[in-house]
Amino acid sequence: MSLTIVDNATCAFCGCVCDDIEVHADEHKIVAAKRACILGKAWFLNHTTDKHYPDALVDGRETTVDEAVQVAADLLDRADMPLVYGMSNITCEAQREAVALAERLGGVADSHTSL
Amino acid sequence: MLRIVGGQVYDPAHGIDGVVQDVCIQDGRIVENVDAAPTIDASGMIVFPGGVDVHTHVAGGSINFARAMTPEDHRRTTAFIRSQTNRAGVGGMTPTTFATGYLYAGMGWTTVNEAAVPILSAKHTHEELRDIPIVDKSCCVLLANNEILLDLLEAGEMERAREVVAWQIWASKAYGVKAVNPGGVAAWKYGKNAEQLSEPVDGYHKVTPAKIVAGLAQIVDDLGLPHPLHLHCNNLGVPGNLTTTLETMQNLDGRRAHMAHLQYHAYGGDDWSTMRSEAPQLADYMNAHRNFTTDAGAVLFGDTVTITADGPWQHLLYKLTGRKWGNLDVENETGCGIVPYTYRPTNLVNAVQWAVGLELLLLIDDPWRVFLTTDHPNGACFWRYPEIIQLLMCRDFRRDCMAGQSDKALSRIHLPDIDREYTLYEIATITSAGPARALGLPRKGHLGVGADADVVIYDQDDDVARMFGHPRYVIKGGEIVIEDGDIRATPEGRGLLVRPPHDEQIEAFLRPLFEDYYTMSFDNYSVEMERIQQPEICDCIDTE
Amino acid sequence: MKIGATHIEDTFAEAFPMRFARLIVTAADDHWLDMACREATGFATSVIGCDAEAGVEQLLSPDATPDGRPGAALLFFGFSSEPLGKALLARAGQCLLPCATTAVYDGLPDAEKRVPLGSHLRYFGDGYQKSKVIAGVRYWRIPVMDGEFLVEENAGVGEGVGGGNLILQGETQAQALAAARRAAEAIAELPGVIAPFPGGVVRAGSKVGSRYKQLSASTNDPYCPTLAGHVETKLHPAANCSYELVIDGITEAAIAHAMAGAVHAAAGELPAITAGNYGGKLGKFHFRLREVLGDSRSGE
Amino acid sequence: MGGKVSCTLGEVKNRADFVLYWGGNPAECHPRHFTKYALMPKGRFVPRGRKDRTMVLVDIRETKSVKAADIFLQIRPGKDFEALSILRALVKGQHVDEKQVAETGLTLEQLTDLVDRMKRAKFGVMFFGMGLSMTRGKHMNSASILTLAAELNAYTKFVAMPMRGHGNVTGADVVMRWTTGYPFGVNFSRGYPRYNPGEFSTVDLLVRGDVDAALILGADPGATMPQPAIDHLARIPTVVLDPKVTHTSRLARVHITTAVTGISAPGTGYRMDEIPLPLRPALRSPYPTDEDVVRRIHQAVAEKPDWMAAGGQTTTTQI
Amino acid sequence: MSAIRLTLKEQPGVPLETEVLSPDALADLAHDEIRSLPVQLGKRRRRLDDFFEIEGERSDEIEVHGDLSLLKWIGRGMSRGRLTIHGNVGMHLGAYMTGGSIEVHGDAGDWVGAEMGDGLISVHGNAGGQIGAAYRGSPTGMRGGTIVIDGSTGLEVGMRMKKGTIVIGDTAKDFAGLQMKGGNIVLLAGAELRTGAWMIRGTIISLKPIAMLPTFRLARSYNPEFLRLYARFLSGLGITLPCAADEGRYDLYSGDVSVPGKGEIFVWQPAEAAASR
Repeated sequence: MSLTIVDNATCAFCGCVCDDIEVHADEHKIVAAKRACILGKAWFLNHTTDKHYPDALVDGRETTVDEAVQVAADLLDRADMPLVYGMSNITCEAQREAVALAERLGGVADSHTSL
Repeated sequence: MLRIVGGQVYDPAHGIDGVVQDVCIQDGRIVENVDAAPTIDASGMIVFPGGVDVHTHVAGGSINFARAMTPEDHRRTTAFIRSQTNRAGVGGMTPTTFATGYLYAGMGWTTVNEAAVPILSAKHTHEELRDIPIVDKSCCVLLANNEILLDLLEAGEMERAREVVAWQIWASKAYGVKAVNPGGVAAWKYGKNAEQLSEPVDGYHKVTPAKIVAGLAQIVDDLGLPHPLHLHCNNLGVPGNLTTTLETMQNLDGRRAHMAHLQYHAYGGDDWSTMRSEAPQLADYMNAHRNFTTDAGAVLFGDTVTITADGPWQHLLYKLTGRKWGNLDVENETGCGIVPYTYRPTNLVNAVQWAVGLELLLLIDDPWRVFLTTDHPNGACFWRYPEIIQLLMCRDFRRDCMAGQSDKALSRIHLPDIDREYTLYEIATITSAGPARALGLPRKGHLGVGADADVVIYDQDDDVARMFGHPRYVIKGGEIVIEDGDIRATPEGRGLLVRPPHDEQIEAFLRPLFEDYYTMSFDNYSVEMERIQQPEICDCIDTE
Repeated sequence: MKIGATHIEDTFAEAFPMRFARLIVTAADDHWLDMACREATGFATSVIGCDAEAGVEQLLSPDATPDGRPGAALLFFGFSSEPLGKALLARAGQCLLPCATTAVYDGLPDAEKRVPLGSHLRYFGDGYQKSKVIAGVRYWRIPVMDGEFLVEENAGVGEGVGGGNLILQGETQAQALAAARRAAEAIAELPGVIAPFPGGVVRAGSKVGSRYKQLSASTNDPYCPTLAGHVETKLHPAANCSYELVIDGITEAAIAHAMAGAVHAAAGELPAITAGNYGGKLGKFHFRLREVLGDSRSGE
Repeated sequence: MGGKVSCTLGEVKNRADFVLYWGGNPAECHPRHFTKYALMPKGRFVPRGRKDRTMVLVDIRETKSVKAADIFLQIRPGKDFEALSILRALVKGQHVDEKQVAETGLTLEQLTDLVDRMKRAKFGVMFFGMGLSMTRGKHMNSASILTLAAELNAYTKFVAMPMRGHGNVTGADVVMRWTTGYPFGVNFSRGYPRYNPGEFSTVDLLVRGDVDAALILGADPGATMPQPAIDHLARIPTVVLDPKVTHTSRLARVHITTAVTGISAPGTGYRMDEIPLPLRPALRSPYPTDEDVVRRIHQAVAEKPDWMAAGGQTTTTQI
Repeated sequence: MSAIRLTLKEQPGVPLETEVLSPDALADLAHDEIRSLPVQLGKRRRRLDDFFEIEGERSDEIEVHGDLSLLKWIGRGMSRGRLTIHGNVGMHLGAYMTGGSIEVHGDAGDWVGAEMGDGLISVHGNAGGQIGAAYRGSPTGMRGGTIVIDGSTGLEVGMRMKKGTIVIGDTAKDFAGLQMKGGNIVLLAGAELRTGAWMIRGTIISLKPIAMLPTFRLARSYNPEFLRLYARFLSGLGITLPCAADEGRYDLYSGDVSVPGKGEIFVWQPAEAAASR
């Protein structure tokens, strides 16, 4: 099986965001993360393409992303004061969408910084 | 398709001075004629090409740093409330990205040039530019304190320096090259400055500010960048700095340059108490040397926040004012300082600054070479441009504004003796046609066939500030975006770039240096093309 | 008219508009209050030669002072507010600021015209001074060696009257002096007036002008007993000595009231009481003795 | 009013001859901070790397980071603000009594020596961690060290920087600033951004019970927040987007599994010095990205009647 | 002119923003107009009478009854009249007010009288943090007026205040008088930590011993004259400030020398304690 090698991969585990990691991956998992620190290695090597988790859960019941998205939209839209919180372990692109959603919802957008 | 009929058209690029004629639009461009198009009846109205801002600070690490520093200002400004058309935001001294687009378009400006981008955080700048709706955007990359370049200049390797600059422009997806306080920011990294043009920069033996300026200007010309070197001189804001400014211009020896915010560089006197306007001297020099363009960097009284890559100046300002201070040095490249500031008519220095900006605009006789800016947000916020237009067009209004100033202040300025009043034609030149030409954007700043259909239509109004503050219609790329103060549409603007050719081998030279000097991987340094919204790569030109 | 044996001359005292300020001075105890008052109102007999005319208007009990300490109200008179303001600053700065334990407050809070007090004196604090606004009024706290000198930001200036007067004529110096002292003590009791001369009494009554051009006033020769042989004397034939009482007041009525009180205190044995004027040309206030005494005529 | 004076990490690498860590344990929490950025690397103007730098560590206990330090100052827990205040006073030549210093667990001699070293540095940097920013005093502790750095610029070049953790939390600050003008805790209920830490910050909102629905993404408050906050999340309809089924997912109404940022989801992340970096995923996720799911939720919401149409902001001035 | 009386009939589920509950907004309105005033429930615009029983009209005097803990911005920017609240009240009570008076028979939330210019606020219960403070980023907090909290308060009381008086009856949490620029804070029962931190100017008076920052220095003990005036002003609010020399003395601490500032903290030492030192 051929390995994908990503040079200059970025480790998004801690605030150092080191971007000189050489990641070796097969189809299924990351097998090496050169130059990563002990925390970074653990993080890179801890993920696989396996489906460990259901696509989505609604009230504990497994369901499709489509349905979960609809339910989420209903719940959030119905609220008078919804909260969009977290945004640490997501990309800036996702953060941008999250802020736009909070704005559309008329809610609060907040991150770990407020802790 | 759109036809604007019956308006008085001001199109200085074609010598059209208030002639009533139709303007036709198709597919986002001005065309000769359109059939059966919707019509705007502009009878009794004034038609201008969309405004072009040659020098502003609206996106990137510095302005975003300033946003976090000034929540009190966000609170006191009128907010943008989300609608089906527009995003929420706040205006004020450092408007949010969405608000920036709405505010610019709201007064008829359709192209802006972000004047200060470090390569290292250029991705960030472009992320923000993407979120500034409606207007088209270009940006200038900061190179006059780039240590890799300074090293090359020290070694006299001009050709390699040129290749590096070409690479850096494309890496940062910039449109032009900006020099800020050449050598001074590099020295600031150790708390020092570069005050003498011909003395070596701290840490170097041969490189002087003068050499950096001349070298970069030469490189920009050699590369054929459509916009000349965008130059923020040494000793910004310092009494007596006229000498430095004139020396810098002489040192350019006929090369092209755009002298940014000259207002901050036209002072006489020895210290703050003797500071005076030397605008006439500088204007004379500008009038006699056609290789330069400039923008005013005009000051208006009131609150603002000063943001500049000129770190040493900002530390001085912090010490002078005792206000908040932000500083962000960028490895090997540049820095940035942020200090909130209030310009007061009762403050002698501020009164002189206010006059100098207007004096330059009034004394430089060719409106094609001096443009309206406030160096937003440094001199004032860009959304106050209509106030400056009023000051330029109405001598009596200027006199009224000076009525309250002290004799001491009046003795330091020349404005009371200047009678010139701008015409609408000249206003169209300094706000649109001129800056478009200086930026080298052939489809901007005019209403000729083939131009981008960026058009602004004003109701005629004796109150000049009101007229320019509230256009009747603003059309961007053929689409009505503002009508009677309402935001009608918020299309994405384009990203304007240049791609000067460079030797691919230069990466092999840069890579090891980069690994020594920087903390980011070389391969992650360049801005990916996908980050540029609606990119448009503009042609380089023959500057011979 | 007569009160007892005393002939009250049918004439008037001629008085002028003046500006005045009232300072409330407090101190830790009566002793230091007394010191403060004496210093602050010293050398303040007549604006002919002093920067102000000043005196203690009345003593205040602790519950009547702003800081609950023993205090006094001092009145200062001048011809216009600018020199008066200067005099106040000089006196507060040189007499009250150095005086142990004192504090100085304005006694005319409703006056529109204000002159600086603490706002100037604060510079003595060399940057260590502090201000406090309490119930809408700004006070300055100037650090001094016994703590802080507390002084109000500014003082009000009112329009008052200066130059109310009486001339008491006695058969002997002892008789005249005793009467003058009784009169002065009567005035001292009254609010709204001061008698700025030493002990409230002046022996060097003056007339306008002099044969020496450098002087604007000179001795009131018609009332000098020793000159009766040289000049047209105005002394009562039985009089061999006279004393003048000069009264400055915050209103016309206060002066009239004080003059009446003084006449009643002094009259009885004296041959005559008169008042000084310049023929009515110089001052707009004319206190006719008989009118001033009007409501006490029943005592005739 | 003080300030915030910072730089990118490369400036530290190239120039810093004085490096101080306050309330953090980089050796274990940011392992490459020493080696890649701040302490070990040879820089342009510190050619001998570690040898050209003085490293000071201020913390309440001996951690693994102590080994890397030239000077370790063990401060009494909860006395950071006091110690920083004393340093600010000493920098300006103000007198501080020996016995007043004692409560910090440090001596006047130690702090005077520290100030001398700071002033002698050519380029000094102070990094501060959660041991400073999350202990009693919180934002004022951070403000103290930032102000100290700003004030030191009267004597030499100095900067300060928080040791941000949590992956791309810096990116969240940056993005919120340009989109809303504020770095976090932004309320849109009146149709425009409003900011007031303490009022619109999550723990406060949850503990007070001020919100009636929540979307949690890129965080697991169910594992980290105080119990009353978690209780409220369980009471209200909560939606979780996360690569794993988390503690929070278990008390949520909706959980959607998403790709892992940087592993199987591409995009941009910000380093603690606000430098953006591209994330280059090595794996292909079977799950959609957070970006994608949020956008889909947004689309679904946008299809519903707009609450703004029924009247949002009720006055023309900001509240 | 009898009072307008409002009684909360329905607890909002999320915070309700009711800046319209102010004499300036209500005094000139007829009953129906008052009922239809807009209030903001989270993101939704509602009517005042959705939440309140309302009696009366056209009055400068307003009485509000009920547990208003979730109601924010009551009395915002008010310039006149009298507002009486029987019950607890939420954040930003009387923020930006410039005149009139507010009395709360209950507890109040954070930001009471934030950035107020003048007027009087009395809270007979406890209150939250940032009383009379500056909002984030603002250079200046309260610029005048008086706030009296009978009970305890949260963090940052009087942050960046410039003028006026804040009296706290029970303990104040950390950072009372933070970055204070002027005015007076009277702590009748002392405070927790870091009182007067970053003080530039202004006066804090504590009648109980408090923990002092190491950057405050004991000057001396004395009985300041100005406190005698101030005591008289406070007595008008029903507050007794000891100032007679036979009752004790004040220890004066100066600071914060980290700024360096010219602030002062007076700590009362009753006579017997003063004698025993």
